[in-house]
Amino acid sequence: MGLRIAARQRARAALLPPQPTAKATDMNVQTQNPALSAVGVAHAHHYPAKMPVVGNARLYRIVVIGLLALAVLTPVGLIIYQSFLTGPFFSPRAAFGLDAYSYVFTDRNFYKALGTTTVSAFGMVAIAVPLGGLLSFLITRTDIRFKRLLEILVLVPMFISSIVLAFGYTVSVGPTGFLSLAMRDIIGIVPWNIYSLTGMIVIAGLSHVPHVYLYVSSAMRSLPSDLEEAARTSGASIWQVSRDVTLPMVLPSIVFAASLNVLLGFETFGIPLVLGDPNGIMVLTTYIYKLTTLFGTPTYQLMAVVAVVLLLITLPLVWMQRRLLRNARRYAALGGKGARVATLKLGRNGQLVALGIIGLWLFVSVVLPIGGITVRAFVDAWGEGVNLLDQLTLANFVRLTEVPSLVRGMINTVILSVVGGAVAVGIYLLVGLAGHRNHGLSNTVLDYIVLLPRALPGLVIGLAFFWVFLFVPFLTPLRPTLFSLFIAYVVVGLSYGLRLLQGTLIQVAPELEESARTTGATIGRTWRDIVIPIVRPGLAGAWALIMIIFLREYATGVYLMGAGTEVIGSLMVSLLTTGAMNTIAALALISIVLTGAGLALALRLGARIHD
Amino acid sequence: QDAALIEAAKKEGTVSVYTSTDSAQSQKLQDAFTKRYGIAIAYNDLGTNGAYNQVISEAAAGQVTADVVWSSAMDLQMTLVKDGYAQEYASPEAANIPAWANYKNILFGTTVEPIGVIYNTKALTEDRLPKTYADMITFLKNNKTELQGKVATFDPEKSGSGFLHHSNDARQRKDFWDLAKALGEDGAKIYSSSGGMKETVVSGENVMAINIIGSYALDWVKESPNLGVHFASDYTPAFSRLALVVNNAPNPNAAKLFVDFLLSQEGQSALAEGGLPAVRKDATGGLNIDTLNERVGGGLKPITVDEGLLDYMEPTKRVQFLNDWKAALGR
Amino acid sequence: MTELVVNNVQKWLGGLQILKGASFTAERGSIVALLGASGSGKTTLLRCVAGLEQPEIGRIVIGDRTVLDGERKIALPPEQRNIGLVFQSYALWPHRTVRENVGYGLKLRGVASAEIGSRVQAILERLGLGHLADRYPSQLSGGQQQRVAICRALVYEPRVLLLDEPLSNLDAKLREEARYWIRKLILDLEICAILVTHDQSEALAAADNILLLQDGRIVQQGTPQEIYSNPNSFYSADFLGANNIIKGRVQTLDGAKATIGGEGWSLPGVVRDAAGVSGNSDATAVIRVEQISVSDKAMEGGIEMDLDDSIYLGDRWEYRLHRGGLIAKANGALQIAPGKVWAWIPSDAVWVFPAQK
Amino acid sequence: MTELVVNNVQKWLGGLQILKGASFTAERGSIVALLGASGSGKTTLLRCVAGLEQPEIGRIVIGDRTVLDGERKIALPPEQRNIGLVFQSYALWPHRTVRENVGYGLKLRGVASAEIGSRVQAILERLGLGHLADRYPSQLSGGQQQRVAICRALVYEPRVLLLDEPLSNLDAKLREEARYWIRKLILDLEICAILVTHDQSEALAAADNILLLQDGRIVQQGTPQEIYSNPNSFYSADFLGANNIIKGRVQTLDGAKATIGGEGWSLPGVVRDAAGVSGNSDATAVIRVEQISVSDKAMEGGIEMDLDDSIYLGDRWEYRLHRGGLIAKANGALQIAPGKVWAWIPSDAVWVFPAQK
Ligand SMILES: Nc1ncnc2c1ncn2[C@@H]1O[C@H](COP(=O)(O)OP(=O)(O)OP(=O)(O)O)[C@@H](O)[C@H]1O
Ligand SMILES: Nc1ncnc2c1ncn2[C@@H]1O[C@H](COP(=O)(O)OP(=O)(O)OP(=O)(O)O)[C@@H](O)[C@H]1O
Ligand SMILES: [Mg+2]
Ligand SMILES: [Mg+2]
Repeated sequence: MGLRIAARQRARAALLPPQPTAKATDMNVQTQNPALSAVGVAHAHHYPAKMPVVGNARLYRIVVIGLLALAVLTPVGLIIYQSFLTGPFFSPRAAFGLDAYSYVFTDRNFYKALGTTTVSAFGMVAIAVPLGGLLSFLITRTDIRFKRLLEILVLVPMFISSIVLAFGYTVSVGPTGFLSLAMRDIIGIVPWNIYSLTGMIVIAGLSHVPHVYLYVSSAMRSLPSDLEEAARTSGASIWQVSRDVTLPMVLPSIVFAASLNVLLGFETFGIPLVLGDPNGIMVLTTYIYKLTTLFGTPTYQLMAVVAVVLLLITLPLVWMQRRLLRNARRYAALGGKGARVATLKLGRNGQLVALGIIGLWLFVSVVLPIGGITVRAFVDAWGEGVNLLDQLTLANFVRLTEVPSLVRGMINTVILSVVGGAVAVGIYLLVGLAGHRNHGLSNTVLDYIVLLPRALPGLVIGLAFFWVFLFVPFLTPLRPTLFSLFIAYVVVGLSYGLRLLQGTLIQVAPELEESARTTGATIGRTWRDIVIPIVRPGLAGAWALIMIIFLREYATGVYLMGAGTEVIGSLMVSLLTTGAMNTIAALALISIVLTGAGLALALRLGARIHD
Repeated sequence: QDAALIEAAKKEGTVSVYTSTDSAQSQKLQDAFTKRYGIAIAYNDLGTNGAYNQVISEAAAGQVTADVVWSSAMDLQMTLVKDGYAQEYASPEAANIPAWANYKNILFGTTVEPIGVIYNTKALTEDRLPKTYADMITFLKNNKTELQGKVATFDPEKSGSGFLHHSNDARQRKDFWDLAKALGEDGAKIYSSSGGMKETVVSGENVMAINIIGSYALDWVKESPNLGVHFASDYTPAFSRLALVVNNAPNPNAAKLFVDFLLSQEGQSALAEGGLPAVRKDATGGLNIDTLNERVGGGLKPITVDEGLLDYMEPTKRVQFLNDWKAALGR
Repeated sequence: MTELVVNNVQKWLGGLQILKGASFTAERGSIVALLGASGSGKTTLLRCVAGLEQPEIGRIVIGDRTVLDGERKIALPPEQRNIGLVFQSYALWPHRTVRENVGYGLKLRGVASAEIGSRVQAILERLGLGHLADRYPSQLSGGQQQRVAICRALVYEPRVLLLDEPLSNLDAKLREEARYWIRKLILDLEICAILVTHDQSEALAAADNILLLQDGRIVQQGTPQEIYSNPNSFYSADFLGANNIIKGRVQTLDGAKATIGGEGWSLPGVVRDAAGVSGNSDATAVIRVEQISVSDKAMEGGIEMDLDDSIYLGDRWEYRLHRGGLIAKANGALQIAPGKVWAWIPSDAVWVFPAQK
Repeated sequence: MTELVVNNVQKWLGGLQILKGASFTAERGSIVALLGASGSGKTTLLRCVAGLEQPEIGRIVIGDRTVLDGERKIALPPEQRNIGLVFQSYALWPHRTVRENVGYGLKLRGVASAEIGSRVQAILERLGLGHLADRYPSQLSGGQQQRVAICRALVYEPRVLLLDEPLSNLDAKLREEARYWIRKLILDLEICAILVTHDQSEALAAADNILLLQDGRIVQQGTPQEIYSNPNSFYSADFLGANNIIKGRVQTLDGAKATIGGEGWSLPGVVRDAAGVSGNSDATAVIRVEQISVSDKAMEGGIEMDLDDSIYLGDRWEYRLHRGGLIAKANGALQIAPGKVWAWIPSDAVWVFPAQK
C-alpha cells in the first residue's frame, strides 16, 4: 500500500511544480553552466532536491487535518474493529474472529441486497447528475426568469428526510394517492407503481438533484463569463457552450457530486424502507436494519461487516475522483483580470423550454411529495373513497404543542442546524484551507477521509459516535448534551460541506493569493483577506446546505439523542413505530417551513455578499 | 408507601427512564408523577433496540445513567433481567397486578395491550370480519382475489414486536402456520413499523392489517373515520410494557418510586388515559384489563412474563422460526 | 464592399452611459483600428459588435444581415454572427490543451478531424507555437497565451474579426510578424477586422482606417495619414504621435494663422480648432516631436533654445529643450552637448487649439 | 549599492528546465529591464525573485538578507521579502474596490487608516484613477485594471519592485506618463526595480541596465546603449531595434572586417560573433533600419537600389528596397516615388554573424 501511494504521488507530481522526471535530469546533465557542473555531478541522476516550502502553514495543516482524521477515523475504526469480533466489542464474551464476515458473505440476501443497491445507486446518479448539472447551468449562467424563486425551490427536495419524502410520495402517487386516484378516474388505470425498483430509482434520482445542483452551481457561479463568451463568439450555441466549456470547467464539482451521490445511493435508507420493503425489495441499509433484530438482540458485528463493505466502496470512488481531478489548476478560472460576469441570453423559446423542464421537475420532486405531506398534515384520513375536504383539521398541529419533547425537539433542531450549521461551516472552512494548495500526504488523507463518513449509514455512524462518547473517558460528560450530536453531525455533514467549500476554493486563481503574498500578507492573512472573502458566497451556500442537512438528519441522532436533546428527525423515527403518522406529517411540514425560512435567510445573506 | 423511599427519591430529584413508549402516550403519566413527587423525569424515548443497546453499553462502560427501563420488547427486557442488568425490587404495589405480570419482583408488566386487526371501513364492513382465529384463516383463503396484495402484517425479521406477536401465536396456537400460509397465498405485504401499516390501511392501499398493536389501533380509529379495529373473540393475545430497575442505577430510590407509581392506581389510570390499557382492574380514565377484555370479546390472553419469552432468543430456534415463516409466506 | 455597419450604438453599463452613439463602417479586406484612451469604451464597442453586450440603442449590420436593431428589437446571439474575437483577457479555456482551444471553432463547424488537426497545427506553427500544442494554458507564458488566443479566433476564418489588443504581450519582433501575417490573412480571405490597440504605431502601420474613440463617441475617422496629419481636435492631435504640448497665449490671430507665445518666446502656427481661440485668449499648441529639428549651429529662422540633456533612445537621441516657459522635446541622430542650440519649427507644424484644462 | 543579487538560479517547471542559471545584480535607485522573447522565462525569473516559485538551485539576496539559498535550503516566503509585484495578469482582488486593492499593502504594514486613505488617493490620482476608487475590478477597463495593479504594488514603497509588463495595456501617452512617474518614484525612494517588458523602446528609455534573457539564460547585460549598439550575438542584435536581416555569403574576411554578398550585391561589414564565420561560409548580417539613409539622388558610396514602396508611419516614411537578393527597409522624412534610389549603409553598421537557421 505504501508503495502504491508513493507511485501515485509520483504520477501526480509530474503535473505539479517542481517535479522530477527523466527529461529534466537529462537536461540537467547537458547544461553547460559551469556553476552547475560541480553540483551537477552529484545530481547527475537526481533531480535537484526540493526546496523546503516555507510560510506554508505546515503545522496548521497537519494539526487540522490530523484532528479531522481523528474525529472521522475513531468511529470508523471502531466499526472496523467491531466487524472482527464475535460479539459487541464491550462484551467480555467477544472474541476475535471472522464469524461475522462468513455469515454475511454466505448470506444469499446480502448479495441480493448488494446487487439491488448497486443498481439503484447508479440509476439514481444517472438521473440526478445530468439533471442537476442542467439546472445549475440554467439558473446560474443564463438569464432565466424567476431566478431568485427557482434558487430556493430547487433545493426543496432536500428539505425533508428520505423517509418523509417517500411517505409524501405515497400520499400523492402511491396506489391510493390523490393523484393516482385522479389519474385512475381519467384513464382507468394508474400508469405507475412507486413500489418497485424503478419507482425507487426515479424518486431517489429526482430527489437527489439538489445535491448535484448545489455543488455544480456554486462552481458555476464563480466561473468568469469570458470563457463562455469566447466559445459563443467561436460559434457555439448556448447548449454547445454549456457542454464544451461550462460543464467541463466545473468538472471537479460534477465528479464530486457524482461520487457523493453514488455513496448516498448506497446509504439511502428511507426510500427503500418505505417503497421497497413491503414488497421485499431489500438494499444494504435495510439489510443492516434487519440485522438489528434478526437475532433478537442487536448483532453489531454483522452490521459492522456490512458497514465495512460500504466503506470499501468509497475507496475506488475516491481513487477515481483523484485521478480525474489531478490537475486542479486546470479548473482555476477566477482569474486576476477582472472579467465581467454576464449571463447567457436564452431567448423566448429558450426560456419556455428551460422553464418547462424545470417546472416539470419541480412538479415531480417538489409538488408531489410536499403536496402529499401537506395534505397528510391537515387530514386524519385519506385514500380510496375519502373526500379530503371533509377531513380537514388542525388537530395534528395542536397535538404537537402538547408534547414537551416535541417542542424541545423543534428548538434543539433549530439550534443545531442554524448555529451548529454555521459553526460546522467554520470548521469545514478551517479544514478546507488546511488542504488548500497543499499537495502532500495530508491532502491524500483528506481526500479519503472526507467521503468515509458518508459511506456509513447514519444509524451506524450514530451508534459508533454513541460508543465513542460513552467509552472515551473525557468525552463522557458531553454525551447527554447537544454537543455530542453536533460532533456527529459535523462528521456526517463533512462530505457535503467540505467539498462544497473545496470546490469553490479550487476556483480562486493562484495569482490572487500570490499577489497578496507579495504585498506582504502571510498565508494566514491571505486566507483571511483574500481567499475567504472571495469564497464567501460559497460559504453562505454551504451554510444553507449544512443547515438543511442538519435539519432533516434522522438516523444519526437515534442513538445519541436523549432526554432534553431530542431532534425532530430522530423523533419522527420513533413516532413511526407507534404509527403517529399525523404527527409525523405535521412535524415534517413544520420542518419544511423552517428549512425554507432558514434557506431564504441564508440566500439573502449570501446574495448581499455576492452583489 | 414507604416515606423513607419517597424522601430519598426526592433527594435524588430525578429519574432517568429509557423507554420505547413515545412521550405523547405517556405524557399524562409523567405529569402525574412529577406533580406528585416533584421529581423530574429524564424521559428517553429510544425505541426498543435503542433502550436495550444503551443499557448494556452503559453498563460495560461503567457509565450507567438509566434508572428504569420501560419497554414493550418483552423478550429484550427478559434478556436484560437474565443477563443481570436489573435489580430485584419488591414493590408494595406488586400485589395489585396479576401474577402473570410479575416476574420474580424484577420485571413488572404495566399495561396489557391487545393484538388485533385493523381494516379500512370503505373496503370491508364490520360484519364481514371473521369472529374467531380459525375463521380468519378461512376468510383469508376465501377472499383471495379481493385481498390479493392488500393484507399487511408485521415483518418479524425487521420488527421486534412483530416477532413477538407472531412467535407468541406460534407458541399458543397450532393453526398459526395455516394463518401464515393463508397470508402467503394472499400475497401479504410485510412492514417494519405500525405506522407504515396503519397508513396503508387508512389510505385503502391495504384492506386490512393483521397482528397489529390493538391499543394503538383503538386510538387511531378515534381520529381516522375510515379505519376500523377488530379482535377475534376466542383468542386475543396481549403484550405488556415491562418495567425494571437497572442495576447500579444512579437514582435507585427514584427508580423504585417510579416503578411503584407505574403500578399504582394513579399511575395505571394515567396510562389508561394516554391510551395504554392498564393491567390493574381498578384503573380508571381508560381501558383496564377487565374493560379491555370486554371490548375484545372476552378472549384476552396476555403473554405471561416468564422465561418462555426467551425461547426464541436462541439463535437456531429463531432462525428456524424465521425460515418457516418465510417458507409459509412463499418468500 | 461594406462588411460591417455600426450605427449610433449606445450602451449603458452600471448606470453609466459608456457608448454615446458610435457609428462607423468597415470594408471587406480591410483593417480598421480602434484607438482611444484607456476607458474610452473600445472593449465595450467590440463586445457590442460581437453580441456579448446588447446596446440599448443602435443598429449593427454584418455582411447583409442585421444582427442588431434597437428599434426592431433584433439581436442575434454571438454564435450566429460569424465573428472571431480575441479577448483582452485571452479567455483561453483552461481545461483544454492549446490544440483543443484552437480547434474548437472548426469542430463546431463540422470540419473533419483530420483537417482540423492539420489546420490547427499550421496556424500554431505560424505563430511559433507548434511545440506547445499539447500544453494547457496554465503552462504557457503570457505571450504564448495571447498567441493561442489569436490562433483560436482566426483559424475558422470568420467574416469579421474583432481583436482586442491582441499583440500587447508580444515583443516587437513577434508583434511585427504576427501583424504582418494577420494582415495578409485578412486580405487573402477578404474579411474585415477591427483592431483595438493602444499602440499607435501599430495602428498607423497596420490599419487602412482609424477610428478615434473619445468617451464613447467616435471623434475622428480616416486613413492613418489623415488622422495623423489632420487632427480635428486637441484630443486627436494629442492622442497620436509623440507631441510637445505648449501652453501659451494667442498673440496675433489672422484667419487660420495665429501666433502663440509666452514669457520670452513666441511661435507662429495654424489654428486647428477655432472654437474658443480668439485674440489674447489662452491656447494650447501641439507640435509633433519629429517636426522640430535641432542643431548646435546657428540656423536661419531657428529659435535659440537651451538644451538640457540628450537621452539615448536606441535608434535616435531625444533632446530636452527649453526657452523660458517653452519646453520641448525633439529627436535627432547625434548626441549634442547641453548648452545653446537652435531649433527649427515650421509654422504649419504648430497646431493651435483652445486652452485645455 | 547593490540591492538585489540573483546568482545561478535554476528552475524546473512541468519537467522542463525553464531557468538555466540566471545571474544578475541590481543597484539601488535603478531600473533593470528584463528583455527576452516570449516564453524565454522572464515571468518565471521574476516569480523566483518574488518567492512565488522555489528554484531548485541558486541564491538570491535582497538588501542584506539571503532570501533564497538552494544549498542551505533557505527560502523566505514572499511576504518576508519586502517586494512589490505587478502581475502580467493584474491579479486584482475581485471582491475589493480599487481603493481596498491598493490600500491593502499599507493596511498590512499597520499604517493608520487616515494615512492609507490619503496615500491611496494620491497614487490613484497620479495614474488618473482618482474617480474610480470605489469601483470593483470587473467594472474597469483593461488599462484601468493594469494601472490599479501598478498602484497596488507601489503604494507601500517596497525595497524591490518587480514589474511584469506593467504598461502593456496602456496607450502611448499614458504609458509614457506612467513610466516617467515610476522612474521618478524609484529614484526618489532609492528602491530597485526589475521591469519585464516586450517594448524595447520602453526598456531603452526607462532602464539603467538591460538584461537580455534567452531560453532561461541571461545572454547579455549592459546599459541600454551598450546593448543596443554592441550586441554580442545574433539574438541580441536581432531582438532589439528594427532590423534588416540579410542572408549572404562571406566573400572576404580580414580580421573583424568581412564582406558579405549575394547575387548582384555585396556589402562591407564587421564580424560581431566570429564563431562559425569563415571565408566563403554562409552568414547573416543585421543592419539597423535607421542606419540606412536613402535618397532619390545619386550619392557617393551609396548603393543603387530599387524602391518598391514608401509606407506612411506617422512620424516618418518607411522605404521598401531591394537589389537582387538584398531586401531592406529604411526610414526617411519624405515620401519617395518608387524607382531607382541610392542607399548609404555605413560599413560598421553591417554586423556579420554566423548563418542562422
Ligand atoms: N507549468 C508549466 N509547465 C511547463 N512549462 C511551463 C509552465 N509554466 C511556464 N512554462 C513554460 O516556461 C517558459 C517560460 O515562461 P514565462 O512565463 O517565464 O515566459 P515569459 O518570458 O514571461 O514570456 P512572455 O513574454 O510570453 O510572458 C514558457 O516557454 C512556458 O511555456
Ligand atoms: N460594469 C461596469 N459598470 C460601470 N462601468 C463600467 C463597467 N464596465 C466597464 N465600465 C467602464 O466603461 C468604460 C469603458 O470600458 P472599456 O472596457 O470599453 O474601455 P477600453 O476602451 O477597452 O479601455 P482599455 O484600453 O483600458 O481596455 C470604462 O471607463 C469602464 O470603467
Ligand atoms: Mg479594453
Ligand atoms: Mg510573462
